[in-house]
Amino acid sequence: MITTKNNGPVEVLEGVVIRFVGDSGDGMQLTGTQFSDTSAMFGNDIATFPNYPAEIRAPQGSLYGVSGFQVHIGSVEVSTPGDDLDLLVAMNPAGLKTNLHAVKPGHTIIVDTDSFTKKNLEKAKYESNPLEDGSLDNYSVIEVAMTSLTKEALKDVVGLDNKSITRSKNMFALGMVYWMYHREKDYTIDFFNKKFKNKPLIIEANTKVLNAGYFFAETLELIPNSYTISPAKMEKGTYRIIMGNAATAWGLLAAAEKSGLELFLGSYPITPATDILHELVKHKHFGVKAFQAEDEIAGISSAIGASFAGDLAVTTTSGPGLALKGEALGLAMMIELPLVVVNVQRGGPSTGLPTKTEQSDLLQAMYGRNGESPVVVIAASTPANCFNYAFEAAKLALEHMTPVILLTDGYIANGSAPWKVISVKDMPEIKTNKVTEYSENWHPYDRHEDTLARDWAVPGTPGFEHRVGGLEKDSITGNVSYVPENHEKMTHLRAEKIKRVQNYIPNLKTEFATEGDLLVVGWGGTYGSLHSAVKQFNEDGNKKVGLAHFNYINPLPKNTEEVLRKFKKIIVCELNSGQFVNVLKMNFKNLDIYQHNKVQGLPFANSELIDQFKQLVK
Amino acid sequence: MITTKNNGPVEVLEGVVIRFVGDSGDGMQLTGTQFSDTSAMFGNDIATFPNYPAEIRAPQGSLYGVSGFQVHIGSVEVSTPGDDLDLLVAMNPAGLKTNLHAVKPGHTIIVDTDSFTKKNLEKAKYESNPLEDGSLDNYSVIEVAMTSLTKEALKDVVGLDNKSITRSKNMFALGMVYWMYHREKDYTIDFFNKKFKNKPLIIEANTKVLNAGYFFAETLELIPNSYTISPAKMEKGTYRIIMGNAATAWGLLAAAEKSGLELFLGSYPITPATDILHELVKHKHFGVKAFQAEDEIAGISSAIGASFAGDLAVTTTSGPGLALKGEALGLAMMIELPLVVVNVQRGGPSTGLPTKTEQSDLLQAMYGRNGESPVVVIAASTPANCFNYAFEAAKLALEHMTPVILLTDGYIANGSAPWKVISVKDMPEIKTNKVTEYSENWHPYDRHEDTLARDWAVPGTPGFEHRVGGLEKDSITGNVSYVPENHEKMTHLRAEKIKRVQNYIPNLKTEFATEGDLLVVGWGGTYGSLHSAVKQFNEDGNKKVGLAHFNYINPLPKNTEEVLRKFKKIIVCELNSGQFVNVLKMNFKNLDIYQHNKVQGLPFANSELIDQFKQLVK
Amino acid sequence: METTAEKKYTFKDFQSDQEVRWCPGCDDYVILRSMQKALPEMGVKKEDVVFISGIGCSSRFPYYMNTYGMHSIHGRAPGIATGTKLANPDLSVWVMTGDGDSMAIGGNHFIHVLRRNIDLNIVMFNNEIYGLTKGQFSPTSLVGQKTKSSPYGNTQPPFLPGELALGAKARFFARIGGNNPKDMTRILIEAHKFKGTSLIEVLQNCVIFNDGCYTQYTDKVVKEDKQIYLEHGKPMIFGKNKDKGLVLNGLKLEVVTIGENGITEKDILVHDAKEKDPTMHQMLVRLEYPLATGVIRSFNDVTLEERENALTEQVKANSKFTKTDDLFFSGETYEVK
Amino acid sequence: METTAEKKYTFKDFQSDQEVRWCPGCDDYVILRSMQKALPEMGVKKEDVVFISGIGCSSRFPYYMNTYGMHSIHGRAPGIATGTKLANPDLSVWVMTGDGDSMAIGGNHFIHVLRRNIDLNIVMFNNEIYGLTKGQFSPTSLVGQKTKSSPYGNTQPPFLPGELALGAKARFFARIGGNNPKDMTRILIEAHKFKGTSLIEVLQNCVIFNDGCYTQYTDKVVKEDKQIYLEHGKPMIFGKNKDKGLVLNGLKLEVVTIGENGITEKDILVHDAKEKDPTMHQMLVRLEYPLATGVIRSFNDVTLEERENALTEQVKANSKFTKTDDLFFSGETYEVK
Ligand SMILES: Cc1ncc(C[n+]2csc(CCOP(=O)(O)OP(=O)(O)O)c2C)c(N)n1
Ligand SMILES: Cc1ncc(C[n+]2csc(CCOP(=O)(O)OP(=O)(O)O)c2C)c(N)n1
Ligand code: SF4
Ligand code: SF4
Ligand SMILES: [Mg+2]
Ligand SMILES: [Mg+2]
Repeated sequence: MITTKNNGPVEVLEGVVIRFVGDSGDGMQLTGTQFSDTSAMFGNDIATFPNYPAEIRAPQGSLYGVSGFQVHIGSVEVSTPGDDLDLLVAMNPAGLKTNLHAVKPGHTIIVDTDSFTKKNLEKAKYESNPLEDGSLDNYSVIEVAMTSLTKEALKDVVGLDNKSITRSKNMFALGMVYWMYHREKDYTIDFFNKKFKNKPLIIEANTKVLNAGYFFAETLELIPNSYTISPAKMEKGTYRIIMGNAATAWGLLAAAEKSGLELFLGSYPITPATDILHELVKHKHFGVKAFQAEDEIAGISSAIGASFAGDLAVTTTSGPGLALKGEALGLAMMIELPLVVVNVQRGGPSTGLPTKTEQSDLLQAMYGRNGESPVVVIAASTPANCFNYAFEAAKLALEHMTPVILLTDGYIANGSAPWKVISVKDMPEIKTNKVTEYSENWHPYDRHEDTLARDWAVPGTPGFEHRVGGLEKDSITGNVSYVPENHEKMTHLRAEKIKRVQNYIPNLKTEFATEGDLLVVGWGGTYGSLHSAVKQFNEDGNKKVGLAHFNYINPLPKNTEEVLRKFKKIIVCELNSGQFVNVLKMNFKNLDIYQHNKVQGLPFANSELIDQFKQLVK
Repeated sequence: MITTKNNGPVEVLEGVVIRFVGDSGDGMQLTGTQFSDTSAMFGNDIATFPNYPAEIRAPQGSLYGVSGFQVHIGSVEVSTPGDDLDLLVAMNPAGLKTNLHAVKPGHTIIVDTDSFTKKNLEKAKYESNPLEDGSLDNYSVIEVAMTSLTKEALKDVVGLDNKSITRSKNMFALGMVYWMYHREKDYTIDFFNKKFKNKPLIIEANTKVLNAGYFFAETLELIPNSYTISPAKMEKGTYRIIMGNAATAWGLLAAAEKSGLELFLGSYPITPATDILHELVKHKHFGVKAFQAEDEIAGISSAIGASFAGDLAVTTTSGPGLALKGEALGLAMMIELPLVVVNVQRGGPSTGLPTKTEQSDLLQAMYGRNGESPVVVIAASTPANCFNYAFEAAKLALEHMTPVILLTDGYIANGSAPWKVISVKDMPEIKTNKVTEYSENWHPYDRHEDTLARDWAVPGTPGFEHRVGGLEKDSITGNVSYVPENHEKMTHLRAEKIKRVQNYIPNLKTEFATEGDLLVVGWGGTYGSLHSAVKQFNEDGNKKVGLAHFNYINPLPKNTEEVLRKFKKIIVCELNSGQFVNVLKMNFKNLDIYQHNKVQGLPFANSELIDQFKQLVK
Repeated sequence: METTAEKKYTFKDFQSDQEVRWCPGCDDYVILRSMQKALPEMGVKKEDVVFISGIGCSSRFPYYMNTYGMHSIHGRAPGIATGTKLANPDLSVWVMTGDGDSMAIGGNHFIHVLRRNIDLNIVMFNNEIYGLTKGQFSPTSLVGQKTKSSPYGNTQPPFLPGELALGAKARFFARIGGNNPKDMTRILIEAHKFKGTSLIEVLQNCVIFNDGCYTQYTDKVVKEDKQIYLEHGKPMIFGKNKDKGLVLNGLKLEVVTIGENGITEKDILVHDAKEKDPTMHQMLVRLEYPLATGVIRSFNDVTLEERENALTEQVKANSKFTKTDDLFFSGETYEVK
Repeated sequence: METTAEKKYTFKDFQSDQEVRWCPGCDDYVILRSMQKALPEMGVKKEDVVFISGIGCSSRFPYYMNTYGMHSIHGRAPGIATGTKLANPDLSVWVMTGDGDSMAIGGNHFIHVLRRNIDLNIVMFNNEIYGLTKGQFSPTSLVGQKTKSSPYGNTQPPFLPGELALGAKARFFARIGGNNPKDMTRILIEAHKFKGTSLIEVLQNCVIFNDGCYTQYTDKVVKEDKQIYLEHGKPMIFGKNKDKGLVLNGLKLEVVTIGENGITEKDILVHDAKEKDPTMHQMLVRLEYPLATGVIRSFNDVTLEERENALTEQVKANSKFTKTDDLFFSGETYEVK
């Protein structure tokens, strides 16, 4: 989204949204990453979102083969990759066709005219050439023969094959955009030098083309509808750009180090969760045991076994995989072992829309098991705080001896943003329930008064030999018990144990308003969209609207009811058909609750949210 | 429960509750069945409940090896196997020890004194002999040396081995009870003649012992605290005693015949659902294809495959198995194929209490899948109406092209009661959505306006060749579609299709009162307990209390809200920690809802319910 | 058994209207084309053909066939196909699956369908990688193989699909290179003819994530010297100039050269695919030089549906029940008047 | 590897306080007792021993052992045990499972644990029936077997556990009668010593639902004539009066009588359990007369944890990261001032 002071096109902007689109082979992801990294270095706040085709390598020029990368850079806090585009860079007709709708009227489009061949136009299902038929009249289109210009720029680099030449045209585009937004080229050139250390030719080529694009823009004095974006006022410190999935992996690494445990991951690949596995397998230097299992059930089973043996045990998956883990998760809950289950939500149901985002696994996380089997459920809300909530999931699992489900989604998992790097020593302590010194009449199901957690007596520790299992067990000895009253007692204990987690999690905070006519409620990955929408809504001088965004879902923060009752109306916004709203209805009577739901595999758009708010506060 | 006009012990009773208990080897199940069948023949209404030990063959005389069978016979409608006992027949000390608590003070206990040996008393963990230490003073204990008397009775039956002799002592007990309650012996003697056709010795022995017991009681003029129970006023017709699981199996057989389809069952054994498989494998004569799969996932997968090919497809399981089927169930929902999933609930979570009853899989049935994946959920409420709801599940699945989950539980699945046999021709029609004649521009996802069901075009039918799958699909062609709006449209269509089932199910009816101070709400297998409790509560001259018992859970009956709003207070009684109550809260605002929950693996007791009601209506 | 088609089809009849979306150069195209060519030869009606797949690049297959098909969920195709075949034995049911789909998450259904010997055909696209999820090691990836999920090299020793299948009692097993449409087409037809579960392992090259994993065997140049194409009743001879053969030495298969030290064609083993005892078939499956391709095992055995149908007929013959009413009103009923 | 115990245990040390609840006469008692006798011989510390089971009569086993144990869920014990062993390689981890638990619902984990060769011991109680659920046919039940779920006879051909295991690359496989505690104890100890996944199939009689299914082999009277007890390096001789032996005829094993037509002990095959090539082991597993018992295969191979540890050491040696901070602050960071 664009937070212009007003909507005039030639104002100084606090932010711009740029999208690079082209063929899977055109290197759009690289181009986008370079632009966002450079901007971050420059001090802008950024948010990015990649958009791959579902197919591995779709045919060149096809509509479904378009790959895109969106960057939102701002001089003020940026909380989403943005909705409407200030600049679209389209390397081919298919890219233009599939992305034009997102460009703000009157704003800029850069196209590689060389790619607008008859063949490519057909592949993009264009009857006529949009560059000629006037269909782009209300945009400012910059037509550049990038391919030829790239060839030209490289004509006297000897020994360079044609493939490498055409493949570097994305750098021409990047060069242009760098000039238009007053970015430095250095960072990217350094990058070439590192990345292609042993390929001097490629370094030379890319550098040449980048410069060519840059100077080309300069000579043409290409001016976008927006000038430079000054650095954002961001907290002092060391930053890095991080993707949500990597942040999740790193949060788990930090938790393992903090708790003095070894990290065990049992996982089976599934989009969009696989990158967490990809990240953790790299870190054998930290003694991480990342085990790729034969299926999801073996993934969680191995994690349960590792937890039984005293590791910080994790299993990662996405919706369909969580469904398969339900029974085993019930076992972990029953034997009260610490376990972190990360579910990166995707478009459902069934195989659904694997590469798209959604929030439709919340009730599955709550109830997707047989019997009364409560577990802790929390959700991360930004790419960067995936780090914090992964850490928190581990902390809660270990300190309360319970499985914890961490919900993220494809949107924040694949999105990236600046992360203020934190040292592990500055993270909160984690006190496990491990026992080492056996003392008489210890029992496996003795509980700590405060948390109701039981001891963690792991194999290898003398004296504590004991058996656990999925059958109901005596509330103290842990032996199998069919006694009716004991079963009821255990059922209540297991519920109460989760309830008590309330005493260890922060209270719910509202933003923008603590009372008033309307409270916007969200949870998980929609934070960015909701935050910027509510912010804008309030700035536009409407009635005050508050935002309460939940990261803790089961149990809910202690003060939840209190917070909710301070507002006349509540609107719960979710990327599903309404799941968290049901959790609230189960828990709190007589609230005046409305809901806004979107199930398109896409994040919320600013405009749609604001329309909703308007309807509720006239 | 006993519905005495008043509580005096020597009144003529409308019903009695008798429990036979002994070693797994003592034939208590047979004894109980004989008594209940005989009583049914005599015209009593009955309800029975067996209680096996969890172990296959527990050591003789051990406490956990006790096997019991409870019979409730009445001259008025009987809706549960009853709570407190009028008569306990205990074949050994362990049986007495584990069942005494259930006997109504002042009522009768028959024991086999021969079994009260030192060894058996120890095994039953008795410090002293209860027959001597006065601990049975406020019961009328009838001490009979059954074993000796049995031996005596058989002394001149030549060629009979000792094992057979002692094993027939249960018939001595049965004989006594027959006399006490004025039952005919004939039915049981016929039974011997059929059952042991080729073992004349056994027939002779059992008959002799049965008579011996009968005459023994006669000569001693053993009088229980209750006289004969006159026939119940039951609807005219042909009856048989049926167990819930068998009724479920038969309901499916009826549905297959009625719909003209072949019945396919894909299942993996699990307590307490396995008897449905056991029943259906018998019926190859009806062309039933009962496939025992390698696991639950293969069970439901094979059923999906059979449904795709045009069979009436069913999968049966219990809690942990349902958890495993979640992902595949989502596929069936996504490709919109008819499928019946029977879940016989048991004590959870995890392996829990496999042989005990519970209602804790309701929310799993609703939400135990990834993404937004609504299916129809219904529940049977008595052993006999398992037949009707199994039939209904098949009808709804076939007519609405959707998976339907039928919830029963261990209590009604193993319980038995008289079933008024109905001829298939008197069952409602079932119209499938099968298509045979291909016509131009047919599409796999065209829908019927009324139900929104799609056509069922099965392989082998020319012209309709098409592909289905778990990825989101175009709302008409069924081709894979990543279009955002289409995904939202399909999500809504799938939800609306289930909602529309409301138009094809009966309205919710209340019993005892249609408005007033308190409405008792229940669902599924607790009907018997709730019905008799509310009945008695009203009879006891309290404020009028209504009962609304749900068999349809998703969607809820159309008039649900209307019915609920007619009462000032609502109490939802469930054998879980409160699940259906949450479904109501999600759906209806501002109801004054209370709840009564029991999680002991046991059904409700009359008394506990009535206490609850009392508290709410003073 | 499916009734044969009067109408003669061409491969076009089996092409669906869906754009094929595999990577350019992927062997999956070869399998698709071979199947579309084989089907008309089988003389089965289009409407009687069903393709059921799980999830994976390979599992996109059904979308491209103009027959009945289901793109189901990961690993479950064998279970689903079992239900489809039991429900309607007249159908020609094909399971299209990948090495991960069939032997990772689907491993249990895979071994059980083979054990039961129901009349299905399974085509396994073995590219020794998880393609759709962009390149993690699979149960057939080699030790040391570097993939996205094994950056330092895979530590899990692989299955040999044929070895696992025979251990699970497979009656029919064939292996063929993904770049060999001619023989592939023949084998698909043989698999169709075979009554019982037939498994075809295609050595399928994934140009993106595991390119060249089979070149040592399948490369046009070395192919004839590195592979032996087995045919029932034919001697086990291979090599560009058909001069190499296999002989048995104790319990080991040895390569000999015909003509050299007195070896004549008569000394060469003759392939018996129909033998019940799988010992030789297992040895062939494990052979590394030459790599055995073609139909390695094809043992005729009773199928599950034959057993089931026989029982059903027998029970029907001896039962007094024809309608459910017969059952409902039988035995221990009583009248309330 | 687990450190050895100073303290000498007796079988009593391994008995838990729980009443054993199997049916009187069940072979499970024999296995329990054999295990309790074998453990003291292994010289492993009590606290280092872990028993993990699934669900079934057999899976009640851990409750009766005074060690660490988990009675988990149906079929998943191999997966759980894998995690336990990877988390702490010093533990002696035992999977106690039934024919249904391991090869029906647990089939996938069963074949994969064998493939990976992690150092676990698996004891399969094969009674060819589902005991705990009161008698349905299992993946090892015979065709025609009448059970609660196959009243007209089972139509699904069985797995041969050893055949399936070897197909899944099992390095160690042993088979023993459920009524033979002496040899069972020895085999348990051998399995423990073996580095890698060891599988022991116990021919376990279920007195209630499948009584006598093995009497033809295990009955005291016929035992020695119907079984051959294999030992590495020893000739394959059996029979009451040790006069029968096995020889190879082509690819078939034949029974010969020593002394008859010129056969001497030298002609008898010598058992090589350590051979890498499984051909002979597979033939032995399939042999019906005599039934092969004892350790049939025991091939030493690298274990998964050895490969994993080696890699980890190597990576640690070459990595600049020791603490997570090193990673967090490495590479592309930038300062906001
Ligand atoms: C339940 C579930 N788990 C995981 C996945 C993710 N997934 C899809 S395909 C696949 C593996 C594909 O490998 P393979 O079967 O070899 O097929 P290929 O793509 O190589 O042809 C995985 C792990 C999924 N779709 N569903
Ligand atoms: C998920 C799940 N499915 C099914 C069951 C029911 N079940 C328990 S044990 C068992 C089979 C036991 O057979 P086996 O493994 O051979 O053990 P045995 O009792 O014969 O020793 C089954 C089907 C279960 N407990 N959990
Ligand atoms: S990723 Fe590999 S297997 Fe998948 S389509 Fe591309 S080349 Fe084929
Ligand atoms: S049922 Fe069979 S296996 Fe189970 S305990 Fe009894 S005898 Fe043993
Ligand atoms: Mg693959
Ligand atoms: Mg068994």
